Amino acid sequence: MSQTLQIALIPLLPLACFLVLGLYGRKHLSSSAGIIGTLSLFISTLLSLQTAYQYFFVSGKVNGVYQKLVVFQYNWLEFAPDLSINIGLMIDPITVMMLVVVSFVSLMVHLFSLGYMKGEERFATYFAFLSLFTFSMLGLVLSSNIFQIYLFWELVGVSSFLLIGFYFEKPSAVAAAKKAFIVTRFADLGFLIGILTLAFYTKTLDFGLLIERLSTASPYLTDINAATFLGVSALSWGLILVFVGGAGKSAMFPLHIWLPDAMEGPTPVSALIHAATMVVAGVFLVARLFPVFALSAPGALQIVMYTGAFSAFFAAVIACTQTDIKRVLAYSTMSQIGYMMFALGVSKYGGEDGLGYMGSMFHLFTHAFFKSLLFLGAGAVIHMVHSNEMKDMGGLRKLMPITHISFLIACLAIAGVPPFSGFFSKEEILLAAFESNRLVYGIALLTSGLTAFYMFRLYYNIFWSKPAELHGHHHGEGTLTMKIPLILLAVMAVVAGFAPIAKWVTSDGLPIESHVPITFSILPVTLALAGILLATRLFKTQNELPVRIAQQMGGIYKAAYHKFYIDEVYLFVTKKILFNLIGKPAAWFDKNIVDGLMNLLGRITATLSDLIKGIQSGKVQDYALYFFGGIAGLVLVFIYLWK
Amino acid sequence: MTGIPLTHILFLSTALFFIGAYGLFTRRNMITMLMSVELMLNSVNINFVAFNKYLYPDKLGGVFFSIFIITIAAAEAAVAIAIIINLYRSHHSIDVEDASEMKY
Amino acid sequence: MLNEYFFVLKAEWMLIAIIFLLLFLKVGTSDWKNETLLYGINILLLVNLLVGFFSNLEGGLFSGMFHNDALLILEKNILNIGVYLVSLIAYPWLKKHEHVLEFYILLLTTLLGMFFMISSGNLLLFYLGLEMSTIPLAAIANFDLDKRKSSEAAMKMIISSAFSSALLLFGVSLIYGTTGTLVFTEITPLLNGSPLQLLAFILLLAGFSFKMSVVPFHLWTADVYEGAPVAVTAYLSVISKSAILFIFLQVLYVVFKPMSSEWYFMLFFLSILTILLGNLFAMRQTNLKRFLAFSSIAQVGFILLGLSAGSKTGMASVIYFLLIYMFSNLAAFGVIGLVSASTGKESIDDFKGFYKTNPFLSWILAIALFSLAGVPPTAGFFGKFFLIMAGAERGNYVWVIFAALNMIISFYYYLKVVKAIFMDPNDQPIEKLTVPALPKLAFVICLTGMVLTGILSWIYEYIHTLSNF
Amino acid sequence: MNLTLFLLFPLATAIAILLASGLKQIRVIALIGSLLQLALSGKLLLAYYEQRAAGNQSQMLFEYVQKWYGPLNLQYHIGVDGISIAMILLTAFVVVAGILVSWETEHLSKEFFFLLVLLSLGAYGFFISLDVFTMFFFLEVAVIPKFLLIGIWGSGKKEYSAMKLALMLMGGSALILVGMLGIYFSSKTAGGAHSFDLLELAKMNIPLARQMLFFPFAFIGFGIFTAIFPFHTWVPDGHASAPTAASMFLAGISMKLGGYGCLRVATYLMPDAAHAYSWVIILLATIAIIYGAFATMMQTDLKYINAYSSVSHCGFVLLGIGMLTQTSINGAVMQMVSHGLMTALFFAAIGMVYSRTHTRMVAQLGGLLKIMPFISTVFVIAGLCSLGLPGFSGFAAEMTVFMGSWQNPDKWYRLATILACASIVVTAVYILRAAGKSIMGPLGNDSYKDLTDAKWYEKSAAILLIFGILVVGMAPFWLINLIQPGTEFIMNKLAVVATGL
Amino acid sequence: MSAASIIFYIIAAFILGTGLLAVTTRKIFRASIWLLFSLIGIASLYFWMQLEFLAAVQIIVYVGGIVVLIIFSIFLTIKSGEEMPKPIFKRNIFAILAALSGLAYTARQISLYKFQAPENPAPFELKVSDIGRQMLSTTDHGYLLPFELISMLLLAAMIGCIVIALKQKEPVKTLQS
Repeated sequence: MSQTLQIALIPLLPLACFLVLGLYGRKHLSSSAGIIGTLSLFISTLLSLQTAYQYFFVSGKVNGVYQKLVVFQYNWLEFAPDLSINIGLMIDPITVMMLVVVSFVSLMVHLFSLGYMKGEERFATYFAFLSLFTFSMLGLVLSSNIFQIYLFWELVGVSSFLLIGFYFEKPSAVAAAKKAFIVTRFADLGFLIGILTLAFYTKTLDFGLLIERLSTASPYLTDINAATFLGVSALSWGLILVFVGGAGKSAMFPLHIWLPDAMEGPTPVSALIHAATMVVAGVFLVARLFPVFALSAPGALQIVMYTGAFSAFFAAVIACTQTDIKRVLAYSTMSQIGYMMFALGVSKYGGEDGLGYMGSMFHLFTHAFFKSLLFLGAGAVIHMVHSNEMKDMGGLRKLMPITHISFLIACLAIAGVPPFSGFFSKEEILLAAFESNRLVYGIALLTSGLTAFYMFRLYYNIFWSKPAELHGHHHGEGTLTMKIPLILLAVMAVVAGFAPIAKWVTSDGLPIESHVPITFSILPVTLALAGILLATRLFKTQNELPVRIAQQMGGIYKAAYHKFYIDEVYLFVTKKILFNLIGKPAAWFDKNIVDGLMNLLGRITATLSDLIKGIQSGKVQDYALYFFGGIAGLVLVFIYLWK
Repeated sequence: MTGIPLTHILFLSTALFFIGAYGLFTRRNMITMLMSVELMLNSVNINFVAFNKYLYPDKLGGVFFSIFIITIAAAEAAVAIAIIINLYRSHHSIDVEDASEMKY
Repeated sequence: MLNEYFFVLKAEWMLIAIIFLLLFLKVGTSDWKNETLLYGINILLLVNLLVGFFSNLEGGLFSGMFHNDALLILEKNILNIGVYLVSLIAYPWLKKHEHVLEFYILLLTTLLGMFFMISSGNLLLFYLGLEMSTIPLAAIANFDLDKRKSSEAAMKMIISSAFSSALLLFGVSLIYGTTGTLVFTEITPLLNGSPLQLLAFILLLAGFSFKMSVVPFHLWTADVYEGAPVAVTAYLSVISKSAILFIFLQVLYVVFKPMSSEWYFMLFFLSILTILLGNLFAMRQTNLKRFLAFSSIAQVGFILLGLSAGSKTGMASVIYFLLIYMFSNLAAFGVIGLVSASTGKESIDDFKGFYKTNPFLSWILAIALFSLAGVPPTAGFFGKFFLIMAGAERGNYVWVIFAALNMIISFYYYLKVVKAIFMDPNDQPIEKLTVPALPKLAFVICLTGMVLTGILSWIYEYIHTLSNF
Repeated sequence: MNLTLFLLFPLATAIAILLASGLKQIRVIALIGSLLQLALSGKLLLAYYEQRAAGNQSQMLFEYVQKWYGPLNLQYHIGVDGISIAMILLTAFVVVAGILVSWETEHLSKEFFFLLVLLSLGAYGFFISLDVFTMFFFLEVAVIPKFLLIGIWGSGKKEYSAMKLALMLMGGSALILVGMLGIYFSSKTAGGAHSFDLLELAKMNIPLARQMLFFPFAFIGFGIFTAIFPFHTWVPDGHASAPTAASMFLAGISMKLGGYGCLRVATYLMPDAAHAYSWVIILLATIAIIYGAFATMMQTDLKYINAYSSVSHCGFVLLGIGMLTQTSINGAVMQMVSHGLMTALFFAAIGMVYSRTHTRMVAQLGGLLKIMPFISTVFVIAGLCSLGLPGFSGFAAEMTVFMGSWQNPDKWYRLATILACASIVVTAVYILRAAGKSIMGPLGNDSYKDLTDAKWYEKSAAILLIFGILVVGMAPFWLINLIQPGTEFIMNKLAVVATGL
Repeated sequence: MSAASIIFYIIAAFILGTGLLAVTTRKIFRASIWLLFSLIGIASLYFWMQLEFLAAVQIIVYVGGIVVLIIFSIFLTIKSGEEMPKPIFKRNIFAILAALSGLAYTARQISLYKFQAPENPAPFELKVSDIGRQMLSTTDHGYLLPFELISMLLLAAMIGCIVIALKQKEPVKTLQS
């Protein structure tokens, strides 16, 4: 099998699966849809792994540097001779890593869904959508062209919309789907304009050329730096706008509001899209353009850094107060992505300086496993108790041991407790931050403590706290297909940290040695443990303490509980400003002024016609007088006035 | 007649013409309106004859024109009177103000 | 020599022959049924029409007082077609009429007058023709003898036209006084543009305008159209208008050529008034005949626009338009006449829901209205387009824009009627009417005319080659 | 390839419909006729490729000139380039779909199908014409069928809407008339005559002052047909009142006549003025885009939503033309094709919903996905295409417009582009609101439970249009390649003058 | 001032005076008589201009024909002795204005225009025989065609008058009762 075909098949298999299930699934394949989907993705996953193996060990390196390989390219839409969307397949280290992550997590989610979604009326449709998403996400990471990435970006968005709104009869699900789509669309506007800006100056949309032209001294770079708007160079503008797009998808503050709501979707979907894959697209995008950011526009990178850091902390605070377990996980996702973002932000380009970059990718990698594990675990719990609320849970550790253990592993991983995977990636990030920006480092440290706290708050509330009180019949822990993914992911959550990412995924393609000093690790680990201990004290058994503390915190707690009122601000802007101040006036203006003007013209004519009807009085002598008047008028005009 | 300039005859005819016009504008009786028209036509006749005689005596164009006008006036008057009589049957009046059903 | 008198005057001889034939029929005490009579007369008219196309001879007679050339022959043929169509659509009305023969005698006399008028080379013959085409017409406007409106219409027509011809004559007398001649070709070199001559010209123009229904000389039109029998209204609005325009073309383009800059602006002035007032009045009409009267006034405004070109294309476009206008207007009047003769209904409201009961007639009426509005593929589009195009030749875009914008208003009122026919609900629509053979023939001819005259360009091209300017 | 067939086929169909009797015969004839047209346009496309492959580089292919009105130098001059072929294909698609959608029209079916076919005749004629007069002729041919279709078979305040539409389009025609006469009398061929011939006119330069005078007439005139602000008000009312097929034709074909005319007649023949006035065009287009989008957001009737969104989307066409770069003009043409297919699909879906639920008010609908999954899916696809989802035609077209517009470095032009881009967010808002409420969510009315999904004819119509949308969306390169030679000629003309100014 | 001119002014005054009375008097019968006088005055003007033939035609056609016709129609339509209504005031004002301004303007233009009388005019003679010959000739300045035409017109007018003015037959009553 040629490499091109092999790589092309990775996204094409899910696509084919989508088409088959979408067109025929509902009627003919309603029972086998899950198997078809899972199988095709299984093949995809195998191909991804094979590709990864080939790339990292066989063909990817030239002179010790991992290359960007464009294995296939087709001129899909030519804007201008030098400006076209080339649909292509490009592989480089991050792509390969993402391929593995996406296909693997997706496979797990497919497997899990086989049990979780069993009996759903639109079972086949669900798998079709899952396949569509997987296809889009794989296409996104394989993009060789910035416009291609935008294209798949939108597709990812719409599949996310479809999946969030899967329970379309629930108004809240529809609203959440809409919100997710519109907010990310708004962010994509920035992305689009960013692309337009970059493309205008670099005369290309191709990633390879684009990065080359913007990261090395070239006339294009001079041009784009010379053009300024509001005192900021066009390059910075372009990159910031692209980052806005990334921030939208990756739920960075203040574009994060859709993510918690997106939890209305089926839980496996949240695991796939809103934890492991789609939400990291923003990180991926920044990483993709990292050379440009790092070498030519450090200012833009700073923005990435601060946005990431703030989001990480901000989300962690909110996560501590939420009671819906999926929402906790959602905010934790946001927080972790914030980590990845600021890791990129603190990084520099090349060699050891690119530690942040490597850490970010590493964290992306490990996070995918433990976060999807968390979500699937939460899914299993929800499946059991039919509720998302913590108050409905407790003491489940006996009832669902596998879920319990895997969940605990994931919690430890995300808290950064060695030797779980999260520890390793987080250490790299913290080190990079420490070396670059102490403020960010401080925030990161604090966040890491908070993370441990809220994760264990969640853990205890689900599995300990109070004795299980389930009413009536329950499913048990779920089918085998639900357990296998949990186990596999738990294994990954443990071992992923040992993957030699530093050898493979670096800012300039050259392997680096990651050597985090043991001494450096002490502080974060201690903080994490402290967080865990605090959570244990507060939540292991049911007591009054948390409520008291919450009351003492007063305003801050309330604000955090209400997500700092960001939603309300948005609501104000959209409802009050966009709808009432622009939409309604526009509609009114159209109906009354523009349309009114047209009607007015008609009415004027009619009135005029009414006014002059007296001329036709029906009296023949009047007619004669008018006749005479006509002659007089002609005489007056043409014998006197005209000359 | 040598002492009378052409313009004086023309003044006469013009005056007669506008007397006729005035009559047409103001007379509410259809028959009198018709009479006014006859006056106007006669004034035109005077014009033709006077021009013919004073300015272009070598040909008889004007005189012939006036003969034809007289004839046509007769035909016109006849038809008009027939119409008026018919109208009188249905309206029982020959006041033009009464025959203004159709308007606007 | 005699040959010449026969062939040059052929169209006129034909008419005279028919008139006298009818006269003899009238005098002889024949008790023929109206239907028989009407079929016979229509066959005669058809013969007359067909003969018009053969063995025509061009030339001048009576030392130029009367002349005939290819264009005039064409114009006479157009009028013949029109009269034939009018006669066909008059069938439902005449079938019940007592004075069929008299009607035709008078009608054909007016046609004869028109023939002489358009062939005249002399103001005297022109005036005679004009009166001959007016006075009997006033009489037949009164042919709905027991209808109040009919006699009112006839009265208004005869008094207005007497007044107008008095003014026209005064103008003619002044022209005679200042040039010393009545012959068209002799007048032209003697025009000197003095105020008196201008006055004379304006009076002449007013006389023409009266017959063409140009604002503000149009006021009689609507009342007469409304009151007169439908067939007469059709005749008035199409045939007599066309005839006067044919001669107006000659008079303007040939006789008053030296004054072209003056008359151009007069036409501008009058045309704008005519289009505007015609449209504004047409908008508010409820009676279909009256509505068509005002719409035809507006059409005249457009004709003036084409006329103003003062060129070969101007002349051709006017004649071409009149041909199309004839088909369209006669089709419309045909339907209205049929309905009016059977039910007495003439108002637009009565036509609501007409389509449900009479689809064929509805389509004829609708297509006629579309043609009048100038919508393709009907010929009216071409007619109007060429008029505006001819008008644009002189570069007076104010006029063109004005005319173009006014087409919107005209569109409105034509569509209003279409709307009534097709869309408005009505509990008591006009019942289903049977269309007699003769009107049906007229409709088919009109329909063919409305569709083909536009698409077949050779008709226009033929007119264009004949336009002797 | 004889292009006159594009007139003869519909004509023959129309006549056959007149001769037929009974709904069954009529609709079968109409369908066969429209399918033949579709086949013919497919054949045209192939013939075009054949010619181009054979190295035929001339601007127009399959030209045929027949003197029509000789003395006035009017010709029946037909020919096509890629742009026209794209439009013809669009027309053929929409016509077939429109006829399928109206399959069960029982009220005056003969007239209905006759008028539909007549409308398509006008559109075909317009797109194959290379003579401004002939174009104008066909443009107007299509007006009356619209009026009657809306007025007779429409719903709501149909008479008012029909009248408004007819009058405003007539207003457009009136302006075009002035513009084209201005062009005609400014032209002078080698023989000294004036000309309406598009290609002849393109060879000569109309004096600048003349261009400045007549460009607005021609452009706004055609612009009214494609809903240029502020002359767009016929669109919402007209579309909302029209029967489904008429809405499809109106938005899918008829509005394209305007865009095509703006490009072919106004911009191509008067390039200087196009440059000089481009800021006005862009201003109006931007207003239409943004304002149309916001006005859409406030609508509650599905048809109004789509109609206003058409205003917004057709704004892209005008924006693309106004930007005067090759890419943007390509984009404008693509947008025409895309919008034509998409909006036809949207109206078809709305029509299907309406014929079942008898309401188009978003608030009264809901949860239709459960009851009529096919129709709902069609609805969602149309919506997604409308909001520019990749894979559907809207994306490729809009992106091309944006990319082309951005090539213009002036900062006001940039601002216009940004605003236009921003409209896609608003589009997302209103599309999702409409879909979210009517298709998703709880069932709007219990009586909806018994409703049935699409019938075969509705399905085929929808699938046909979706096929078109997908072909353009998935493989925009073929469309670009098709129209590129045509737009290049236009660009050359524009470029020459731009440097000459 | 020669006697001829004095006669002219007398005739002119007579014509205008009777004409004015014809259009203003409120008694319709009197109006017709005044018209008759005015027409006779015009005939005498023709006499004065030595156009005897024309004067004769004027008398015969107008006095003998038209005025008689008018008087007959007055008898048919008006109860004799009845006064006619006054002209409508507003219209009267406009009519006077129109007539006066028209008169003033036309008269002024006539007086301004320099009519060129021929240098040595040919003697203007109007012999009845000439008129007859010209009336029936087809050559230059022959009036055969208009002559024949006007006969057609008169014929048509006659027929029209008969149809219109003839009292209509009562609708035929069926003998069913």
